[in-house]
Amino acid sequence: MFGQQVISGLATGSLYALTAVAVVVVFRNTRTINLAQGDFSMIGAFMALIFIKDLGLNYYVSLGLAVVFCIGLGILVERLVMRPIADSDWLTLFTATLGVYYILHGVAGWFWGRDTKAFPVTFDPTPIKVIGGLLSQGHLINMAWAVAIGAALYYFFKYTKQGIAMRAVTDDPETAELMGIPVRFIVLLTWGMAGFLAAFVGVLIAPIIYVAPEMMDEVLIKGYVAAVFGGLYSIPGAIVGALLIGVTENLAGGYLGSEFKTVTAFIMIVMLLAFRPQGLFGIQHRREV
Amino acid sequence: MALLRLDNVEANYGAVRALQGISLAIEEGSIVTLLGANGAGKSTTLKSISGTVQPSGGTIEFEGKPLGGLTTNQIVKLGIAQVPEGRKIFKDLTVTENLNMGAYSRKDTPGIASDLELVLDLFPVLKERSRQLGGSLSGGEQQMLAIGRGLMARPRLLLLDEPSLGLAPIIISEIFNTLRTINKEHRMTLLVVEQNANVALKNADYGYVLQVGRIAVEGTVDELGKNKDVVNSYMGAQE
Amino acid sequence: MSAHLHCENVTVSFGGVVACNKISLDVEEGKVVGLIGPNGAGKTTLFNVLSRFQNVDEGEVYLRDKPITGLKAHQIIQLGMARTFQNINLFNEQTTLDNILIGAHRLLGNPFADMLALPSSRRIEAKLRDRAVQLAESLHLQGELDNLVRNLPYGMQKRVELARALAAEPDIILLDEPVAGCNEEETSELKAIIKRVNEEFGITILLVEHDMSMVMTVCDYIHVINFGANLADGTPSDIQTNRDVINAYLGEDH
Amino acid sequence: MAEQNTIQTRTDKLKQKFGRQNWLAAGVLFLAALAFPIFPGVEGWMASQASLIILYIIAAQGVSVLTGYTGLVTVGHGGFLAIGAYTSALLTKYFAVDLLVGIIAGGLMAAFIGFLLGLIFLRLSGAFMAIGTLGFAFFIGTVANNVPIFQGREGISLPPNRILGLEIEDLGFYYVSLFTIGLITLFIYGIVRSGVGRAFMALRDSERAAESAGINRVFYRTLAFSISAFITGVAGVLNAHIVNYVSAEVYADIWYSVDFLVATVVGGSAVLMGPFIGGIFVVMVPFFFETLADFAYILKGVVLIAVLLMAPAGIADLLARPFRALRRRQLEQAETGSTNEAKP
Repeated sequence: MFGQQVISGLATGSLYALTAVAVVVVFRNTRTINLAQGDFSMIGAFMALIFIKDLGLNYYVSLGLAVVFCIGLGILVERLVMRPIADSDWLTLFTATLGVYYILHGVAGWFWGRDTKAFPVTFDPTPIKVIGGLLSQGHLINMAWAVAIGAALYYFFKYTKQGIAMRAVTDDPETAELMGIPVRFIVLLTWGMAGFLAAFVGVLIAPIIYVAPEMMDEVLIKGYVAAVFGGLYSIPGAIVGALLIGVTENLAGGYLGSEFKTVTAFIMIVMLLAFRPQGLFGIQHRREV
Repeated sequence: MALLRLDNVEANYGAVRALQGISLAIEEGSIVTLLGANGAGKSTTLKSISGTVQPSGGTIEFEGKPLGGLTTNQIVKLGIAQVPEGRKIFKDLTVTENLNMGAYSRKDTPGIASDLELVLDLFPVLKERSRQLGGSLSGGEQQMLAIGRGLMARPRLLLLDEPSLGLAPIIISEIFNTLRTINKEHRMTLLVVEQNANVALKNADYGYVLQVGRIAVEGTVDELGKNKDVVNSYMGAQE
Repeated sequence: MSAHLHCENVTVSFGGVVACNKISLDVEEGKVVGLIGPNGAGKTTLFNVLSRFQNVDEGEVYLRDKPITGLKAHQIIQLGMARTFQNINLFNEQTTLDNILIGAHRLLGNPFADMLALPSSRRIEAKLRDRAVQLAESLHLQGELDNLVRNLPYGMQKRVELARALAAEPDIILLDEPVAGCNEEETSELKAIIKRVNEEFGITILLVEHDMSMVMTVCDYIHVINFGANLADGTPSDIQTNRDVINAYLGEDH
Repeated sequence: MAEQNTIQTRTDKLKQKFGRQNWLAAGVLFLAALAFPIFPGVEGWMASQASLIILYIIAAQGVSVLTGYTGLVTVGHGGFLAIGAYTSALLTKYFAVDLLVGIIAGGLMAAFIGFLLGLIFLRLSGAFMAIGTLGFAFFIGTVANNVPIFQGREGISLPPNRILGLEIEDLGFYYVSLFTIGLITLFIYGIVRSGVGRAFMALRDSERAAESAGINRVFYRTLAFSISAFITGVAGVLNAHIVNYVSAEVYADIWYSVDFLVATVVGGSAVLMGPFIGGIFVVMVPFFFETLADFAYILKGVVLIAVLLMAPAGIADLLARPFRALRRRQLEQAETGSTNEAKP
């Protein structure tokens, strides 16, 4: 029982992690808490659903197209909404993403309706035994995807020129500019990456929950909570935070009752912010927020 | 023809009138130093050259081409790199990554690789620490890294903003020795902004002394070394 | 008589780097005292210690013989010590008048009475406003009282900051680079004002400044620090000819 | 010193000249609001809708004290709305208290929790404060859902409203709301113009300079939190009694918190009129597009972004601009007219 709770907690946590990473990446390069991050995922899930059900495309092709679509969406939001107000105060940036949230929510409801839709499950529903627990194949596949994306991100940030430049911009945008790094382009790239991660989260989580305009609201909140574990700055911190939330809420749900499942994350965040506002990993926030 | 020429450059820094008409010329292959007490406008002069501050008047020409209206990364591409004041190392990047970011605007991968070797030879201590994070280096090592990072752009002109700041005398002379090597062996033109007048005058060819946004004195380093006005511009003596 | 402000062996280090190393200095009552030193000498850190934004590792600061390193930043003004900031730190979205009034915060009385606009606090408020306006007039700011400070020219913002510090009716003021970034005209204006503040208001002044000609003409006494430690102290003419000081400014081997 | 009252700033002169006009305009508006229910064609449900708008405005006023004047962004004021609502609901249900008692008790309870939250989040600002307050709102929602006394989604039904012993319906409730918002607006007006308001804004603009001026950060931050929570708590009481029902279904919804923030930002967060315009906007958009809920969402988003791009200080500020320019011109004319102001 315990092992199983932990593993399925890790499985959910790994999807929170992808959202949290996107939140961190956008925040540390643009000071923006992106409230629309969840809706990028929601749009991605809807797009994939259309590709699969209406156009009859293969699952992986649909996933790929949804990813491309969401990258475009992220870039569009940066160019049209965020760039004109890039120098504004924190509240302005934050509420602007709220505006994007409203628009995406409304557009989704307008085109696809408010009722929840099932996402075609393409995996064998028989659970598999893993380290003393039973786990659905969907969960396992999601975990595998999350690990693969995590590895790809690691490679990107560690070994590619643009990835290192993105970290340099995080570190010190003014000096990055002095070194000839085009900071605006890097910011655009950051939003593209947010879209990229969002699409995966949306498509992967869709078979587990459902597809609807508000499908991502709760996941997003947990993504923020996880991001705060890394002080909104550290990617490893956010990933650890996300897995911790996934496991803790699953254990709380399993042992204390399902009503405790959702509140766990918020108790954790309030405690964390009250006692360690710089995040669990002792990283100072680099920039005034 | 001078490599870089500033003609009557004025600049406001926020609400501050930092430069009130600076004119100077830097010959190719020379080491020129810009001296002055704190707040004299030295850093603003460099910022105007690198395009992070837009001058409100005057012209800046590099190889005869005006720089007005260019963005910082365009100016870097033209061949002007900067070693910023206070080093400004990327603290969360390793030494090698820091150096590679200096070469961001370059596309010639083999050239970058050989320049990386060159810089690591120039500063052997960086080779030892190539995998450490920039933030873990000592002050002197960070200054070497900052210079190395500037060199990685393979610039025609390297701007250095107070390379001696906060460093022990022995480290300062080590750094300036290397700068002279770079200048001689690689024919790189250097503009060194300094508060530490003695070390700068010992190592440069020509110097300008700034005083509250204006050039107070200029001349060869020998002339400046004998000029009492230089000391006075620092110590605030009247007449 | 003991000094108005007295630092004794103040030591501050940041993760192994010692910013202030046993710095001791005295500021005599009624004098204008300068604190100078090359970049990175530890002046700003010391100023932050004095205004309680920075804790000390060792040492003590006495304001009229009262130790203050255990106090919080907002308590310092109660002891009559005000300060200004290096790059101007005004309340940008508010008018000149409101900025000056915020300076007078400690004279406000009970905040709850003030919030509910009780008669007693209305009287105080009226008095503070009149004083703020007079203060503005004496610093030649009377025409700008209703303008947002962010729209004022630089030299004027500097004077607003000084007015804000004076509004608290201090008997000592710390000035952090009062003429940094000012042109000649603004500088000479501020010099005159600082002298007046010292002479007319009888306020002791400790100032950090890079503009040496300003320091030399305004100060009665100067402390020089370098690499976080005391280097020299004396009258302006002593300091101008002091070999150690010249070396510190121009580099080691002169 | 005999001339103490002769020192006048331009603002004073403006106040003297136009202050009466301002009060007059406010008075006329208030009278119009008083008379609103007797206009022909106005029905009971309209009064109820008007009360709803009023309580939204009050809630947004609470947010503006914290976010607008003190600079602490809150996405958690739905939590204070819930605290006010449940406090009054439980008192009404178990002790049959008067609505007036409910309003005061609900406000005070919210203020107390707000004080505690202010202490807990003493070191937070910006994004961290926003996420922390968001967590708080969720926490309150979960408590409402799960602690038995609050009766979860089933909710608590309340008896008809009584104030000062009188039973009131839609119309009476409208007047209660109107007087409440009148008092709260005066309260905020007083704070903003006092040294306390100046201290809030000083902390917003520069914490360091504020502390150096002797402003006790801990005291004023928690005070701002308490006042802000009090005001939104009062809105919560009204929200409970307008439908005589509270339920976790309603108060576990984070979108209250977000709506209040939107109302403050769209209207103008540090302007007295801001929450009025923002509150009306937030309530009316979904009201007009009831059958087109998705369109309402899109409209809300587009307006929000448009305001941020074009009028970052909010709609109230945008509307006030021409008036300010006009008054300035008039005053300048008046000044040049009487030449006794000539400078020496």
